[in-house]
This record gives sequence, structure tokens and C-alpha cells, in this order.
Amino acid sequence: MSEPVLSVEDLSVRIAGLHILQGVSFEVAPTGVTVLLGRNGVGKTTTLRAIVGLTPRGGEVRGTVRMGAQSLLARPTHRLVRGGLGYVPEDRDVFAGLTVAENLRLAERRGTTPAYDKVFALFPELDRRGRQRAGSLSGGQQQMLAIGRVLLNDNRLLLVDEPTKGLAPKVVTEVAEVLERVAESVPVLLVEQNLAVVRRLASDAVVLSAGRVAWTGDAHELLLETALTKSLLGVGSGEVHA
Amino acid sequence: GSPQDTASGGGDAAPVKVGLVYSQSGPLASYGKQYIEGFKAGLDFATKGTGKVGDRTIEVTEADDAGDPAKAVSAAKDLIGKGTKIIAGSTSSGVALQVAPIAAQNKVLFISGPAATDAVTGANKYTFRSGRQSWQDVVTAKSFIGDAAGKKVVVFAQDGAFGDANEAAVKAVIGGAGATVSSVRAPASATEFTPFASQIKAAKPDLLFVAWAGTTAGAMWQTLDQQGVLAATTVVTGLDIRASWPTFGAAGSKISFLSHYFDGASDTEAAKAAKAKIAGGTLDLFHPDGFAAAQMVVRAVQEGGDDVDKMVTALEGWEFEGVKGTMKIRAEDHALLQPMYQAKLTGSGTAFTATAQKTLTGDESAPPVAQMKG
Amino acid sequence: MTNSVVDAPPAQVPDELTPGRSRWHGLRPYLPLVALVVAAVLPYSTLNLPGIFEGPLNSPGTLQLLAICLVFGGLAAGYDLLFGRTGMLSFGHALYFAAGVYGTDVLVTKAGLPLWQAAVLTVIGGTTLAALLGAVALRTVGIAFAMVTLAFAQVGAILVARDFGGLTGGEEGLPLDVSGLPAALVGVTNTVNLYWLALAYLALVVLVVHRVSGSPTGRVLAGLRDDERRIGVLGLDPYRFKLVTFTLAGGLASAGGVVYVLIVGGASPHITSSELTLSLLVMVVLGGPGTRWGPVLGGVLYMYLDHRLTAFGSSDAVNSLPAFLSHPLSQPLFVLGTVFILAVYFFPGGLASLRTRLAPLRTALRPRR
Amino acid sequence: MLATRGLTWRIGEVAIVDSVYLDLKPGEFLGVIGPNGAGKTSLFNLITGLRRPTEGRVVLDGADVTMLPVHRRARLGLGRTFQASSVFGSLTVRENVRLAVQAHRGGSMKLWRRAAADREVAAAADAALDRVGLHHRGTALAGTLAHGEKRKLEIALLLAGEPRVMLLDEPMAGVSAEDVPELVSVIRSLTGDSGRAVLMVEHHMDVILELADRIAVMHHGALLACDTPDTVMANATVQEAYLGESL
Amino acid sequence: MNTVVLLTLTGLGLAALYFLVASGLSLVFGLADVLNFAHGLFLGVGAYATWWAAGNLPGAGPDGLGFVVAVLFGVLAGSLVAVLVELVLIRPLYSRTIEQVLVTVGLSLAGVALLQATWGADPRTFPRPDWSRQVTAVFGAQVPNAGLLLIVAAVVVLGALLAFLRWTRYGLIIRAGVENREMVTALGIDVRKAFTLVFAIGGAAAALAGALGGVYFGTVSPGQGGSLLIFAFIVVVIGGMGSVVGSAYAAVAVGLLQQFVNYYGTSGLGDLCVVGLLAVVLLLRPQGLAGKVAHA
Ligand SMILES: Nc1ncnc2c1ncn2[C@@H]1O[C@H](COP(=O)(O)OP(=O)(O)OP(=O)(O)O)[C@@H](O)[C@H]1O
Ligand SMILES: Nc1ncnc2c1ncn2[C@@H]1O[C@H](COP(=O)(O)OP(=O)(O)OP(=O)(O)O)[C@@H](O)[C@H]1O
Ligand SMILES: [Mg+2]
Ligand SMILES: [Mg+2]
Repeated sequence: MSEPVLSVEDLSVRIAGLHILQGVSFEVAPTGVTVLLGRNGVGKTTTLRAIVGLTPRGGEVRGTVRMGAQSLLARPTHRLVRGGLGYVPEDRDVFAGLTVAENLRLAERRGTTPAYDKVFALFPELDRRGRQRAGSLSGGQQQMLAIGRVLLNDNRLLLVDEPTKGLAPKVVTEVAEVLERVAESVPVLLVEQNLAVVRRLASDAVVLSAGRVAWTGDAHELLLETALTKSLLGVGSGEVHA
Repeated sequence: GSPQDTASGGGDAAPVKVGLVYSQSGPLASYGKQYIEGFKAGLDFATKGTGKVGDRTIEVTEADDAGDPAKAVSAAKDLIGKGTKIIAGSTSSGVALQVAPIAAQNKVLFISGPAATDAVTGANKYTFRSGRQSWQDVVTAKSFIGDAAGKKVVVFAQDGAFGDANEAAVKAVIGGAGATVSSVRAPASATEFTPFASQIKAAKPDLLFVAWAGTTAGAMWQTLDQQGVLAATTVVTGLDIRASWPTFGAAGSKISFLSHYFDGASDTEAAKAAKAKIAGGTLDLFHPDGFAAAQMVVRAVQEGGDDVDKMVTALEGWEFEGVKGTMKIRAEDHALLQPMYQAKLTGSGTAFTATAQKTLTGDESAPPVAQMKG
Repeated sequence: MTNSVVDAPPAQVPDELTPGRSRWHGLRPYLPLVALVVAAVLPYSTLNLPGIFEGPLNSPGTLQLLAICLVFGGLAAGYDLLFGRTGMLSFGHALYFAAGVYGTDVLVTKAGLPLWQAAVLTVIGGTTLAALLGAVALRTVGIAFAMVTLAFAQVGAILVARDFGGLTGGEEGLPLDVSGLPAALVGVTNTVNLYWLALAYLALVVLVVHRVSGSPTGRVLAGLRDDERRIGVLGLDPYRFKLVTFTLAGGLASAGGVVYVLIVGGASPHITSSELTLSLLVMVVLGGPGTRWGPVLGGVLYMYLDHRLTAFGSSDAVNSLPAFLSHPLSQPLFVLGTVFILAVYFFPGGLASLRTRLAPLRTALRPRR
Repeated sequence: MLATRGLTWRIGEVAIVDSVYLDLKPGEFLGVIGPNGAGKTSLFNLITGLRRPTEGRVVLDGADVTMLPVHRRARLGLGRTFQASSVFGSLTVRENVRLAVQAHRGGSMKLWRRAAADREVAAAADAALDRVGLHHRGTALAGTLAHGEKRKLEIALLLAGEPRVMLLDEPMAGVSAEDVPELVSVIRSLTGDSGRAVLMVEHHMDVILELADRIAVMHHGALLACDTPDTVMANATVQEAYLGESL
Repeated sequence: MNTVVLLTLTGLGLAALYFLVASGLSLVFGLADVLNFAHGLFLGVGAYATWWAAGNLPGAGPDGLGFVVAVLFGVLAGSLVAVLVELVLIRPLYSRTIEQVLVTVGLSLAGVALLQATWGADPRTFPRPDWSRQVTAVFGAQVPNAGLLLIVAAVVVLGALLAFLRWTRYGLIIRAGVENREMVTALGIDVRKAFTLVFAIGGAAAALAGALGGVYFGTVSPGQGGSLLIFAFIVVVIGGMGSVVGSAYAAVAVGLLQQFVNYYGTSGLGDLCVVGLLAVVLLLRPQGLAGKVAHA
């Protein structure tokens, strides 16, 4: 395997006295989708946010996170993002008071041509609803907007937190396709609960349990072994296909 | 023991405690500054530089009320609790009105300062004043129109008690002399005066009496000037402290001023002494008030010792030579009868001078006798 | 966006709804009682605290200052019922306090009623006023609510300043006519009674706020602070609960006004100003919103500083400094304002959070076994 | 039990919810599916009273409740969860549920009673927490819960209110695979006693198919179909508009 | 007729003054979500800096070009202070609205006291060109030039602010930043810079209002900013938070209402009417006249 695009070493996060991440280490392959799995509350979101530098006020982050030769932890979020780190947050976080078009316009980065064609081709809905306030979009539409925002630009790595949550099955398939296509050019670190999506996209997997890494390795290997999925994710591999 | 046993007492040589509660900070801080300068000069003058009455030192304690009656009341209670029998100060009327009852309740002498409200006069047996009151201003204003009969007078004043008092006084003093008095009132917070200027102009008065205090005075005068009010009628108002003179701007020379005091209005012994004592050597509006307060304190201690009732008797009816000339404490209501002045402002830019046109004696400007309330 | 303009105050779990902590658990319920007893016997002490108070603890000056501080401690605690507990940002709370002050003053001085009648009428009036104005203002939320309450308070201020019929004395204020008052409340030697009265008021407010916050209603109020829509979906009428709280807080404030007018011996228009409401907010945030003692501490400390800084400004220590320091320092408001700013940075959760903030220090200092 | 009669909500010219007729019988579990933006959440908002319909009526137990405010409908036994979790962030998890229990049992306007002393409320709250498997998080502040935990708390809040008609808006979104079966059984138990009915929006088709007696399909605000799961799944339009080609 | 013209024009002058004060407030309040009680301080700084410059700064003076230089200096000073305040005091407190209120209240107290400690409580005469003291006859009404100056300045400021919001991305960034700062940074934007800019502009607008207010009043005193602030707040709220155009409408409504009621009604009624207008507008339209947030 060639150089990882992102390497996380011994990442620890404490918030409000709680030791949420306790020495997490893993790497993100330079191609394809690396998926971060684990039950609710194990610290998946916390990991992503620590990487982009969005740990809440008062939180304490230790360890190292590197993208290539560059250490990320000390740098402000906006620099990281301008440097090609795209982040799609868990709660979509679209700007409710702004219109869809304004949300997109905000995501444009100086010096690059925003790829509106690509985004509108994926989500025609966003083109049609350009003048609607993002806050009044349906849940799924907001998710499209949140993904669309990072796809406007070229990135070196995408961090995507539960992108298919709340999407209609058809759209889930579409988003999965989108991510699949995106992953052809940009590596993705994905948090996802929908194992069908994981199965389709993931090449590597990292499983978290109670703030620690419980397993890393090939995603297909993980999903094929019933015993492994059962012990790590609490579901038999049979159910994965449901 | 019971709560609050306070020891206050003293042999003959014990110092006399005098408390001064006035504005060292807050909006009236500059009035307060003049007052205290005047008081120190007055004490020096009245004790011939010794600071003592007989063999007793006058021990002055100063407290800042920041213009807030609640703070003044706290300070007064604190002083009284420590055995102070004489309190003076009160830069603002609100403070004077609320400290006066405290003095009466605790039987201590209270000598109100620059506060101009008429209500302090006759407030109670223990309350005196060392400054002038609104009524005396109005009487002085009346002297500008000679025979008032048949004249039309307009009062332009702020809403509130200060304006009410002035309006009432004008109605009584000038209206009583046969003039028809009407009023134009404006909120103290007003920043744009054209509507009021228009109303005044429409009334076509023979005399306009303006009672306005505060930082918007400059804008107010300018508007009256611009709308031609100053050119059309005789306008009378009180001359404020020196620092405010430039704010009259071009309007200054078109106004007839009544004045409580300004530098050069009098040339008494006391005035000379005061001028020599204060920094800068220029007297201002409220120096005489502080000066007179000190004279009254010394008189009270001389005649009354530690007995407040004796102090009261000693002050009632007392006549003395103050900065302004002959002052008299009227026995019935403790009004302080004193000379008042008509003045003119000349100059421009930041350099203005006031000159006295006429002096009214204490009796000429005397307010009517108020009913002593308590 | 319109609703999110005002955040709920910094998240604070009401003390009353958190499980008690281990070691103090047995003792804690009695601490307030102990504090009350200590405060009640304070006037018997001749202790001298130079620099902190002008005279010994039992001197009238000190007691007067303490009494004012206590009233404002109570007032802040009552305001916290609105702001810290329910998340209602009212900018017009001073109105109900002023109603208490002027109501009593006018009824005693102008109408000549006996004190107790005036007090009862005033508190009823103040509560009714809060209920009526609250019923209107609560049709809005967030910053709009803050501004409507501010507008109402401003009307109050204008009416007082206008001095209709000479009732309020305008900017000069209205001294209280004490001739009809019980002798025990008049005169410097009786300041101690005023102190006790203020203490009783504070105790009453703290008790009410404590009981209400720990009651089923208090639970709803805490919920309202977080998510009003959710409360509705649970089957409770947010409007009703907010109105009850608003009215209760208004009533407590007007009762505070009654006590205050007795202590100060008069009413002055300072207390109708919007600054007073802002100060209430400052007191509560300074102390720690939503905590039992925070607002009380904040109120007491604020008033203490407000009164004492005038003395500090003219003290020799300040005057001997070079001019560029002594001039600003002799302005009490300069010092007060600076204190607020520093407090925000050094006590982010208010004074009440000191306990938790010092906890790590305590554990570190405790000898290890 | 619950019925909507031509329920319509327009913003300007656009009908977000378009003349919807639904009938929910006691004991019934009705699944609602439809593409994103079909108007499912909006329909819930109209039924619970968070929005006023432009036309049509909402009928609960035969009574017209269209003009009643939110809280009055809730008192009549209408409960719901929110798509974006809305819990009381500054209260502990346990207090959240106690508040819901207390709201249901009445006696919330008691200013002088000690809330903590009410053992019945506490017991009922703990029972609800137990059912969703959150009892171990009882003292955590709800605002700091992980996403999936908030979903469970939402359901606990609903349970605590013992509503007779329950509206669930995507309860499974973001819940980890391991916990899905558990939650499914909790939700299944909601209709356990036949006096109650459930209306659930969900995008997890396996969950819907497992639970629902009937499935309503919404599209562009209108009700496309309302039938048994098999019939609905066989419907070509549903296939095309909603399911797409399955993963 | 003559009176009506006079009242209208002077009322518009008053409205212009309100707008100048309110515009900065509205920008900072609506965009940065900071209820800035220290706005009065910026006003005072602008006024005193102009006053100081006219007397002491080489090239500046009370007249002609010198006066323009003095005002520019004042505006610069106001905006500098605002930037400092944002950097040092507000920045660490974003998304903590209540603490911000506390800090700005503290700042307004301390700042005004500082002005007073430095220059005294008494009003100082403000240096101003002679023509600003004169009147211009319009349809027989003697309209003060200072009022006309205010009107012109207000129109210019309104235009400049609208251009800023419409033609730059900053308006967008700031509106988004108010909703969710984190997410704006997560889009690769340095949101802090945008907020500092808003403060700079707000401070500059306030300082300009202070300087022109000085011309209008003829004096400058430490508390002047504070007393205008309450009406500015009312204007901002009636207009709708953050809507600059809304503030302009509201300022005109408030200015004219006050002027006419003060003339035709009894004294004090003008203020009551304004407060009443505020309450009515909020009860009927809680989001204010212009409804939405700063759409350029
Ligand atoms: N601000 C915070 N304060 C306290 N605890 C927090 C905070 N944020 C997160 N936590 C805790 O950290 C743990 C991990 O949270 P995180 O959001 O990373 O989980 P997750 O793996 O993303 O879960 P999910 O699948 O539900 O999204 C949770 O137990 C949560 O309660
Ligand atoms: N206030 C509003 N203004 C304009 N459009 C709105 C408003 N509220 C909702 N909409 C639109 O109405 C449609 C229905 O929204 P709704 O939230 O009900 O969808 P949904 O079926 O719940 O979708 P999802 O499954 O994605 O949650 C969406 O297209 C949404 O953009
Ligand atoms: Mg997560
Ligand atoms: Mg939905």
C-alpha cells in the first residue's frame, strides 16, 4: 500500500472531563473509501471533528494527525479546508436562514472555478430550489445541499459523516453512487451506519469501540465474517444484506 | 448588647464632625467640585485660617453620592451613625429632598448645597440652604420686563419637577404681576427643537423665560436662534457655569441672563478671600454656595456647640456677609435671601465674558414665605 | 434565525434538579439555614472590617449598605427566575421594582395610607401590572420580547419623568413621608430593622425561587428554556407557564420595591431607567444564571461595588496614583465596567461556578493516600 | 381514531401537503414513505398543530381538532417525535423523561411541591428509559448525547407521555445497526395494546416492512397510495419514485 | 404649510441622525449578532476624536477641507476602537450572546467614564464650519443646514452599506457565520476576519454619527452617545434586526412621528408614541418591518 493520505496517531479527546477518544490510531488509504464504523456514541463524529479542528470549546485534543507531511492539529479549520480537506457534518448544518443558492455560493473557494455543473447534475433538486431558504428544505434535501457544498471544489480528502441518514432509499443509492464516483478521484473517510452502503463503497474499515480502535483492515473481509461483524458491530453478516 | 450601640460623644476639645455629601462623580461632578472648593475657602475665611472654632477642630468628612439619592441617604446614615451632627452638600435636588427628611428624623443639621428646588425651603426645622432657589431666579427674570401688566410671557421648560417649579414660579411672580403666562414644555430627552421653537414663535411673547439644563442646551439655543425666536423677543434664562458659556454660541449675545453668580459679579471681602483661595482664581456659579455653607457651619458650631437645636436657633434670622454680599437666613422657612444679578455675555468662540447689568438685593429677590413642614 | 437571536443562557442544570453530591449531601440542605442565622445575628457584631466597610458591622452606615445589597440580591434572584430558569430575556424588569417603590411611596406620601395597606396594595398592583403586560409581551419571543418589555419599561420611565399631577416628583424624586410609618422603621438608630426586613425579603425570594425551581413547574420552566416547541408537544401550554413565571417574578420585584423605598426613604427616577434592568442582567450573569446562590451573590456584590466604589475613587490610595491612572479610577463607573468585563473572562459561569472551577485545585491539593 | 380530511398546506402557489385523506384505526401501524421533500414531516406538523392547514380538517376520536393549539392536541393523546432530535439539552436525560411523564400525568402547575419527591413520576420515567436502553445515561446532559442516543431519548419522551396516537418521524435515522432490532421491538410494542395507533415515517424499508400493517406513500404532497405492504411494494410508481434500484 | 415643510425637513434631519447611529448598530446586531451596548462609546470616540483633531491635528480644522480631515480622523479612530474591541473583547465570546451583552454593557460604562475622566463631564463646543450653523430657506421654512448635512450623509451611508452587502461576499459570510460559525470555517472561510470587518464598519458608521451629531448639537459630551442609543435601538428593532433598509424606513417613521406629535400634541407624547409604535410593530410583526435578515 502506498503512503496514506491521512494518518491518525494516538488521538485522544477529552470534553468536559470525559475521555471520549482514548488513543485512536488509523490511516486513510490514498484511494477509495475508508469507513469508520461503530455503535452510537463510540466517538466517530468526535474523531472527524478533531481532524478538522472542530472540537468544542474546552475540549482537549492530543496526538498527531497528518495529511502527507503536514501536521493538522495546530492549524485553524479554514486553512485545512482551503488546503483541500472537505467536511460534511453529521447534522447537515446548512445555513437555515440563507437560500440554497447562497449556501452554495458560500462554499465557493477563491481562485478555483466552482463545479456547479457537477453538483446540479447529481442533485437537480438544488438547482430548482435555488431561491428557497435552506431551513425549509426537507431533511433529505438538506443532506443533498450539505454534500453538494463540498463537491463544488476539488479536495484532497473528504470527511463525510453519515451522509445517507434520513434519505429515501432511491437517494441513498444515488448518494452512494456519487460517493463511489467521487472516491475515484478523492479519498474519502466515511462514517456510515447503513451497512449496505458500506458494503458497496468501502475498501478499508476502521471499527471504533468505546473510544478505541477495535479493528482495522479490509472492509470486505470484515463484512464477510459473521463472527467478526457480530462481535464488532453487533449484527450478523446476514443482516448486512437486508 | 443591643445592635448598633454607637459611641458618640466628646469632651470640649473633641473635633466637630461635619459631613459633606455631594457629587464627586456623575453628571454633576463639576458643580460638586466648585462647591467643595467654595466650602474650603469659606471654612478658611470663617475660621481665619485656623480650621478651628474655639479650640475645636472642624473635621470634614467627604462622601460621594454620584447624584444618586440612594447613595446619598446611605452616606448620610453612615455619617449620622458615626456621630456627625452637621451634614451639608447635596448637589442635586433629588438628593437634597431625600436627605432633608433623614436630617429631621435624626435631629441633625442639614445645609443643602447647589440644589435649586424650592421644596427644600421650609422642608423641616433642621434643613437650611446655602444656595439660591428657583423662585429667586424667576424674580430676577421678572426684573427684565419692568411693568408686567398686560405682557405676554411664555415659559419654555423641560418636563419634570424642575420645569414644573419654574413654570409655577413664573405664573406666580410674573403672572401675579398682571402678565398672561403660557408654557411650552419639552421632554428632557429631546434632541430636535424645531417644533418647540415654532410653537414659541407662534405665541409671539413679550418675554420668553427658558429653564433648560443638560447637554442638549447648545442645540436648543441654536434652534431658537435659527428660527428667529431670539431676534423677535426678549429671552431670559439662567446663566450656567462658565464651562457652558461657549455652548450658547452666537445666541449668547442675544439673551438676557439672570445669574446666581459669576466671576466679577461682586467684589466683597468674602469674594476676594475666595478668589485668593481657589485654584485658578476664577469664581464660578457654585463657589458661593460652598462658601456660605462653611460660614453657616462655623456659625452653628460657635453658637450651638453640640446642641443641634441651638444651632438651628443660631442660624435662624442670621445675617452675614457672603461672597455675593449680604445674605440672610429667613427665620420662618430658612430661605436664604441673597443678591441676584442681571448679566450680559459678550465674546465669541470659546472666550466669553459676563458683565453684571444690575444687582437685585436679597429682599428684592425674596421668595414668598413657605409653610414650614416639619 | 429570528428565534435564535437570543440564546438560552449558558446551560446550567438547576441545582434543585441535579442529584446531590456525596460528601455534602447530608449537610447541604442546612447550609442556607445556617447562612440565614449568621446573617440575622450579624448586627450584634462590632467587628471592624477596615477597607471593606466604613464602620463596624453594626454601625448604621454598614447596615444600610448591607440592606440595599440584600434587597438587590433578592431582586436579582427573582429576575433569575425569568432569565436563568426560564430563559426569558426581559429588559423591563426594573418596571415592576419601580412600581413597588413608587406605588408605596405615592400611597403613603400622597394618599396617606398606613404602610401595611400601601404595601399590600402595591404588591397586588405590581403583580397585576406584570400579569397584564406579560400577557401582551409574551405574544412575542426572543429579542422581540426583550424589546417589548423594554418599551413598556420605557413608558414607565417617561410617565415617572413627566410627573403627572406632581405625583412622582419627576427627576427630583419623591421623599417618603415617614410621619405615618411605624417608629421602628424610622431614624438612623433603627437601621438594623431595615436590615432585617431586607434579609427577610431576600430569604423569601430565595425560598420561593428555590421551591418553584424544584417543583414540577420548575421542571417545565427548565424545559421551556431549552425547547418551547417540545413543551407544547408534550401537552403543556408554554404561554401559560411563562405568564405565571413573569407574573410571579413581577410580584417579587414589586415586593422588593416596597422594602427598598423604606430603606432609602424615597423614590428617585434612577430606578426606572433601562440601565437598572441591564444591571439586573449583569448581576445574574456575574453570579451565575440558574444557580441558587449565584444571582444573590451577583446582586449583593454589584450593589456593594456600586456604592463602595465612590469611596474607593476618592480614597488616598487612588489619589496618590499618577493622573492617567487616578483619573479613570476615580470614576466609579469605570471601575465597575472594568470589573464586569474581567468577570466575564475570569468567571465564565459566574461566581457560582467558582466551586466547580476550583474543584480540580482542591483535588490536587488534597493529600494523596 | 385519527383522520385527516382533505388536509392541505400551501405556501404561495405550491401545495406542500395536497389534499390528504388518511384514516388510522385503533391498534393500527401505518407506515409513511415517500421521497425526500414529499411532505411527510409537513403532514405531521399539520396533524400535531405546529402548522395550520390552509384547507382540510384533522379529526381525533371523531372530534375536529383542526383549530386546537399544539398542547391541547397533545393532551388529547397525540404524541410525536421529531426528525431533528429536539430534546431538552440542558437537562439530564432522566429529567427529560420525568418532565414528559409529569406533563402527561398533570399537576405541572404546582409551584410549591417538590418535584423530586414524586416517586411515581420517577418510576415511570425510569421504566421508559429502560425500554429504550438509556438508563445508564440517566445523569448525562441530554445536549451532550451522541446522535443515536438522542434518537432513543426522543422515543423515551414519547413513551413517557403514553399517547394513544403516535407520530414517529424517522426514528431509525442514525441509529447504529446493532441497536436497530432493539428499537424495532420497542416500537413494535407501542401498538401492543390495541387502543393505540402509530404513524411512522421511515426510510429504512426493512423496518417499515417489518412493522407496518399498511403503508401510505406520499409524493409531491399528495397521497399516492395507501395499502398493504405487498401491494405498495409492487406498485411500479413507488418502485420508480422512491425505492429506485435497491442496493 | 410652512410649518409642515419645516417639521418634515427637520424631522428628516432627526431621522438621518437616528439612522446614522442605528445603521452601525443594526449591522453589528443583525450580522454579527452582537447586541452592542458599547455603540454609544464608538459614537463618543468619533465625536471626541473629531473634536480633538480639529484643534490639534495638523491639516485639520473647523472649516472647509480641514473639517473633512478632522471628521475622517474621527471616523478612523472610531473604527479602530471598534476593531480593538472586537479583537480583544468580543472575539473570545462569539456564540455567547449574554456574555457579550455583559461585556458591551461594561464597556459602555467604563468607556463613557473614561471619556469623562479625560475630558470632563461638561459639554465642549464642537468645531464646525460656519455654514453648518446657518439656515436655508425652503418654501419659506428656515431649515438648519446641519440637518440637511445629516440627511445627505445618511443617504450616502445607506448607499455605501447596501453596496457593501450586495457586491461583496462579506454580507453572506457574516449572515452564515451568525447561524453557525463552525460550519463557515468548515467551508474554508476565515470567519473571524469578516466579523472584525463588520465591527470596523459599524464603528466607522457610529463615529461618523458622533462627528456629525457634534455638528448638529454644537457640543460634545461623554453621555451624548448613550442618550441617542435608546432611540437607535428602537429604530433597529422596528426596522427588523440587521436590515439596513428597514432601519432607514424605521428611522424616517420615528423621526417624523416624534417631530409632528411634539408639535401638534403635548410634550412627551412624541416619545410615548415612538415607544408605542415599537410595541405595536413587534406585536404584529415580531421580525420587524423589513422582516428578513439583511438581504442587501
Ligand atoms: N460536547 C460534549 N460534551 C460531553 N460529551 C460529549 C460531547 N460531545 C460528544 N460527547 C460524548 O462523546 C461520545 C461520543 O460522541 P460522538 O458524537 O463522537 O459519537 P458517534 O460515534 O458519532 O455516535 P453516533 O453514531 O450516534 O453519531 C458520546 O457519548 C457523547 O455523549
Ligand atoms: N416553510 C417552508 N417554505 C417553503 N417550502 C417549505 C417549507 N417547509 C417545507 N417546505 C418544502 O416542503 C416540502 C416538504 O417538506 P417535508 O419536510 O415535509 O418533507 P419530508 O417528506 O419530511 O422529507 P424528508 O424525508 O426528506 O424528511 C419540501 O420540498 C420542503 O422544501
Ligand atoms: Mg456521530
Ligand atoms: Mg421529514
